[in-house]
Amino acid sequence: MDLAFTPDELAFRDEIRTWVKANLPSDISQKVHAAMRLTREDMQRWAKILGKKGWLGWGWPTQFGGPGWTAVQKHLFEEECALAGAPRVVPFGPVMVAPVIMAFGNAEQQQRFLPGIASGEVWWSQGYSEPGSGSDLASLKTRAERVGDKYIVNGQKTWTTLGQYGEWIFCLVRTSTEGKPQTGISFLLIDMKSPGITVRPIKLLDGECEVNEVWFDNVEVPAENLVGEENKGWNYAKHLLAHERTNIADVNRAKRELERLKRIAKAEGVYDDMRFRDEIAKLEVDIVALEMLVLRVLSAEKSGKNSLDIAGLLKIKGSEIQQRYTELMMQAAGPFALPFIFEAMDAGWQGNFPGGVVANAPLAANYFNMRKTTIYGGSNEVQRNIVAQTVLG
Amino acid sequence: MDLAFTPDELAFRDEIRTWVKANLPSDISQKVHAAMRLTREDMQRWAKILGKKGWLGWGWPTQFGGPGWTAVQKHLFEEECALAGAPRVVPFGPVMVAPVIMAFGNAEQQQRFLPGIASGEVWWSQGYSEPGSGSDLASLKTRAERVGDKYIVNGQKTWTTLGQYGEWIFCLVRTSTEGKPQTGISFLLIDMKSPGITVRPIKLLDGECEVNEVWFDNVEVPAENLVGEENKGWNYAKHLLAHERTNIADVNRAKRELERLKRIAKAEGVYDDMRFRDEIAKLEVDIVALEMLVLRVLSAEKSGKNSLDIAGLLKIKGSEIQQRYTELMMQAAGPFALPFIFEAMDAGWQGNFPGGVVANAPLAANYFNMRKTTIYGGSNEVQRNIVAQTVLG
Amino acid sequence: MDFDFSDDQEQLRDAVRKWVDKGYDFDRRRAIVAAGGFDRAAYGEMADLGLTGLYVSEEHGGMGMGPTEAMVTMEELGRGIVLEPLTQTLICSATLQTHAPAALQAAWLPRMAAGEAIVVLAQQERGARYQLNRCAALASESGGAWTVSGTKSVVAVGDQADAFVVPATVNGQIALFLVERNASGVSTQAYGTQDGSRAAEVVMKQAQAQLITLNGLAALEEAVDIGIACTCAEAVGVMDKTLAITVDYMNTRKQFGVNIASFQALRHRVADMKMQLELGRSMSYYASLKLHAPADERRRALARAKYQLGVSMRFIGQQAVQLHGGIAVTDEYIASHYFKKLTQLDMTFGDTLHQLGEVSARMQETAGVFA
Amino acid sequence: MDFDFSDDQEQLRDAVRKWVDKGYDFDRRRAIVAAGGFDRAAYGEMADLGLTGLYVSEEHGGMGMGPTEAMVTMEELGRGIVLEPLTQTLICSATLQTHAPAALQAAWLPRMAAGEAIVVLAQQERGARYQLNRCAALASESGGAWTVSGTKSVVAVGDQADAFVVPATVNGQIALFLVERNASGVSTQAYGTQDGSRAAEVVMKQAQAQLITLNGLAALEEAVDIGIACTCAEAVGVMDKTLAITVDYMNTRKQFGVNIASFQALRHRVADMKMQLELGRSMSYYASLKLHAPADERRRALARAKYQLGVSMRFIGQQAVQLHGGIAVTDEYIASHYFKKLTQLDMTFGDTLHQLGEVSARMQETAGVFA
Repeated sequence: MDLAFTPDELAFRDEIRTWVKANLPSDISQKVHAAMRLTREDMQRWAKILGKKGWLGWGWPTQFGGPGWTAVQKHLFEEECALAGAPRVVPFGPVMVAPVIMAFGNAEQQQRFLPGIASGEVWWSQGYSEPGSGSDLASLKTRAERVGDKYIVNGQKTWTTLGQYGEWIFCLVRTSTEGKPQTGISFLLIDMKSPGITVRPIKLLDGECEVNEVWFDNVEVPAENLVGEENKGWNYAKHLLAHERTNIADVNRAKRELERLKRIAKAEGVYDDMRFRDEIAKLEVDIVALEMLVLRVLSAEKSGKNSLDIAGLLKIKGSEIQQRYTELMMQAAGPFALPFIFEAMDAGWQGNFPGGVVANAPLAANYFNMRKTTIYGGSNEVQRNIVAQTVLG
Repeated sequence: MDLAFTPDELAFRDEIRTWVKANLPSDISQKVHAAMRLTREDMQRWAKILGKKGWLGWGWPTQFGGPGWTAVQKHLFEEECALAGAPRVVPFGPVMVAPVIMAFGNAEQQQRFLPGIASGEVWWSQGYSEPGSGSDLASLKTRAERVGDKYIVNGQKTWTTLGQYGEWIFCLVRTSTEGKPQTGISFLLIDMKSPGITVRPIKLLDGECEVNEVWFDNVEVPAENLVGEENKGWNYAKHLLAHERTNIADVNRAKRELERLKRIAKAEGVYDDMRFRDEIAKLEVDIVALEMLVLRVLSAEKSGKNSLDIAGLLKIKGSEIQQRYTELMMQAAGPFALPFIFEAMDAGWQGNFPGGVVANAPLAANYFNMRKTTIYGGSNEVQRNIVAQTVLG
Repeated sequence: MDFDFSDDQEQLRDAVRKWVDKGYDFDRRRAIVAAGGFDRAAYGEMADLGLTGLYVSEEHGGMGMGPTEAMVTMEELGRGIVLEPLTQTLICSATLQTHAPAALQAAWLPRMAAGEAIVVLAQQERGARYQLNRCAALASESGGAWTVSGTKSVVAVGDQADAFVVPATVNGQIALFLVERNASGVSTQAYGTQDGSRAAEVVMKQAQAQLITLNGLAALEEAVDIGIACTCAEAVGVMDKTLAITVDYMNTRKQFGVNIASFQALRHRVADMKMQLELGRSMSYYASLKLHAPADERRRALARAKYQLGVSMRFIGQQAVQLHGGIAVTDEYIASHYFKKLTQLDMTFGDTLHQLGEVSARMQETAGVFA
Repeated sequence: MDFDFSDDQEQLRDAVRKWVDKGYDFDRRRAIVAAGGFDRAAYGEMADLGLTGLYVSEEHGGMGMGPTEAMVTMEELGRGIVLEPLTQTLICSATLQTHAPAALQAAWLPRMAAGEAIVVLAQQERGARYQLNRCAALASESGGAWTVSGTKSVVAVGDQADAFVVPATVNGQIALFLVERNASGVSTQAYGTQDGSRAAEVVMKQAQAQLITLNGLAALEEAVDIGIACTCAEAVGVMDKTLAITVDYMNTRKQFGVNIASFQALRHRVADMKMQLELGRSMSYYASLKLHAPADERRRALARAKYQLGVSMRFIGQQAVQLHGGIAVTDEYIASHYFKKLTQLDMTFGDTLHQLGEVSARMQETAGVFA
């Protein structure tokens, strides 16, 4: 038992830290540290910098051009990026579809799609959720009918994160209505420029358009874009979920944001108010406990012993922590978090921010935005079902 | 809308207050205020004092010798008794079985049983729960078989509060196994001196024997002791539950105990510790809110308008408050609540109490004891089912 | 002890509810938000109902009603998450009527009652957070005429109001003044707030002012307590509707082949929401019924009430979103607007932690509704 | 970064678990509680396993092990809610070994390791609550010999121990002493505690004492941090078993014709218990692994850990009782004893609110496991 990282791991971390410091554009990290609005260009600029270094697919094995890092190394990389104020990598390409293509795609698909993902050139979106299929994803209805060497896709996806920027989208589609709902689902890669696709951004309660509805109206998709076998898509999607283990907790971002919370509390004069400070202290313990939980999972992965089946716990606690720090930031500013000025979240806005400092501008919006975290990615209610199943049978 | 009681109500309260002050034995009230152990004699002494005044059946209508008070008057009576440190009246006779006998018993039963209840002479117990029938009371199995002019009772009851003192017991027994479980249940009055009855006290986690198991082995019960009709007992029991409306919240006791909590916190030096004091403050708001809820129910009963179907809320909140004040009392003493000396809870114990003041002796025991409140009388989970049903259908 | 509403009060409730349902639907509200968060015409309709004169004596053209009627009204406005700040009107009309010289009353109250003049409280300062006894704005007198200098933040409809009730310090003591928006030296900067309503920064540079009272801190505390009672009642309306919307959704939305209302874990959450609603409603009654109590007792009661409502609003708002799922975080769907309203109301007139501090500081040996 | 246990550690765990399962079953424990809450024979069996010498160097006849082995051991003892206070032995052996003069070490450590001598920490005073820097006991020196006067409360097995590690004040500074129970001027009053174990008041009147260290506060904080780490580990064992008992019961107990484990609201409660268990286990690791960190860092970490364990213990203990229903409030059934143990552990070495204060006071700009 040892809490410290090994000398090799520490050396690796230093290498990452040095590189990130040298390569992360400061205009971007400043926005991240201040929770200001990021543009598509911001996100893609950082993705391409990582891609050029070969680190955009930081979880990839070497055979596909990835760095072949261990679980601990991946964690350290994510931590260094988060603490330095790098934007979160949009995960749909490198983290979500790529592992499926690697595991279940054919060689042609791998050669065709992986390079564009690894370089950050191609923006991928995810087409899972539908209006009627939230927690009950298997009930999805978007149809893909095989006609000759094509699929004809009809239906609607929703909650497609940043889908307005998407160039390709990977979708779960129904190719059969026989048997259990899970058995008739296939995994399809679709060019978003195909005729018949309509994308409509959804404005959310924080005023941003982070997600979209995507309609498919007789969209023709070449059959070669089917990953793996027809009707086996549900298994591939589950495989993909297994790749979201520790990152789902987002503990590195939480550590960064806790520091920001403390700065805000100081600026607003409540850091030394015992009542408010106690709330920060509780959150601090939560974050340390979550980090220990993450490290335990990493250790188990490293040794292959004492494997821990607690992804559900990471999701629940991680999301609750995200909600809590945004809530406390807002409460720290109190009445001076009430002004809600869309433009003030653009870095460099020169307006005269009312009632406080411009740093307060994102506080309420961030709080509102984070309500999603206990809903998406398998709602926390679904996660509790899963955890209970592991404990109670 | 008016928060104040009417002049008549206030005059009534003063009358009660004066009488209680003059008639409640101080040795008893001192025990209650200090949460020391009450003997059977203590409880019965106070019951008989009330009985002599005609107030032991304080909820009874005049036709059965009760005072015929309004809902508000009953509440004020209960409040004055609680604040003065009167023991809680053991409810099984005057509050639980008597209303059933009044509503569904025949004239002979009323004449035979009510006087002994009203005077406090006869100690009644309740025989509802069984080892296999807790929240699912309708699954009870204790059989009563009609043979000639008798019932032969076989089975087991449990959690019979203070059953070791009981002289009579009212039981729900199964007289039929046909139809839904609820339809085959009858309401039977049983002399606890009958041959074949065995009572075994159950020691609880606080070291006290507050409840009992009661076995029935071919116990003969005259058929005239059946209340109402055979197989209709479930309805009568439900009627009885409807008589437990506001009292279930126990808000008057909570007010008294909040004062005691403040005294303990002062004695232990934590009343001015902001962290601990805040916990008291939160509890204080809880108690005021609960009292307002109770008053709203009373007002609705008084006017017959805006009726409120919130007995479940009163049970949930009331029980949580009881648990909370006992927990805070224990935490106030902290390490000095660890000693656990059975005899020290007898008033007047002359031992040298370790680590603190004798007033600390009941703190842990009270905390342990109060864990029952969210379990009994319809567990809080069952109450939430009921509340949800009223809201969601 | 009687919590029934009189027939007059029920009629008032019906009238306000009818206006909200028919006259202030979600589409109109959305349009008002888009147009800046305040609509003088809607305010005028509230005046037509008599609401702006609710607290104004009949002598001054008002209805001469009391806290119960204000509570009934605010609940109904809450149910429709109405943007126009009647709370401010109630605060300022009560304050002027209780504390201002007769001439000032005569000049303003009739116009306020008629909805012609809007007067709002401008008390918040950057350095004071929720503390009423901190006031950097200064007032000075010269030849019987007062001027006020200072900056007040997040003032409701600050660029639309006709005048402000402003605390400012005189010789180390807080006094209350009336400052007209058009007075020279007054400038405003307006913006939208979280819940879609409108506020402004108000900067006063030697602005002409009229003295309301030199005993300003007591009057200000009273004013804010009136505001708290209104906010509690409004919160009850918002929560009541939020729960109703959630219940409707749960009885419609299907997952795994059944209505989500059938899942026990969610049902228990709804039971807990109902608990918070009824505790909140109880404490809203308590708040309004204690408004006329002696200052100490009133302060203690109002802090308790706002604390409870803060707890209730947070739980109901957050859980309503969670029980809905994704739909509730869209701007399109009404639930998100109720959630945002609850969030903002918690931070109005002192949030939960602030009120906990007030309750804690004001604890006595006894406790209970009548203590 | 590695949280696997070595083979030796796993063997230690197996050995302790086997003893607890076979040698310390519920019947034996019940008999020990009835006989006063401490059994020297059982303590001897722990010594035979080497546990009493776990922290004692091999030179002094011990096993020379560290915090991880102590953690493993305490978890297993917690699983069996063992009454005999190994935590005290670990605290005092570590304290003597780190801070006492060589002669004192040589006199006591071999006997402690062998289980022949029991030494416990006697630090708690009526006026100090959980504060370690308040100490009314006084020590004085005369001709090279020390005496201590004062009263220490709730001292584990205080009437059975052979000696006490006692903080006492010298010239306004806290120093640590060893006081033998048989020394003249020492008297004890024993009693049972909530969880069925044994404690005593220890009164010292000019009792002969041997100086351990004049730098007593730092040593005492270190000692209590060792105690906190042991308590955290013990709590993990108690919680782990509590959850297991609850799960077994839920999969057996039928209501409404089905196992209560099938009710979603209860299932989610179990998921929350699992969460608290794993957070607690994580922080117990953290506590033990930070025991050798510099004092500031150690204090911060141990306070965080005990805070988390306090939250976890309260939730798991209370919910275990609730999920069982009535059976769990009976003395007969084992769950009530686990619940009481958790209650007592929370109030040992500083309860949740106390630890929150410590965490709050020690916050820095950064946070995280390594900060």
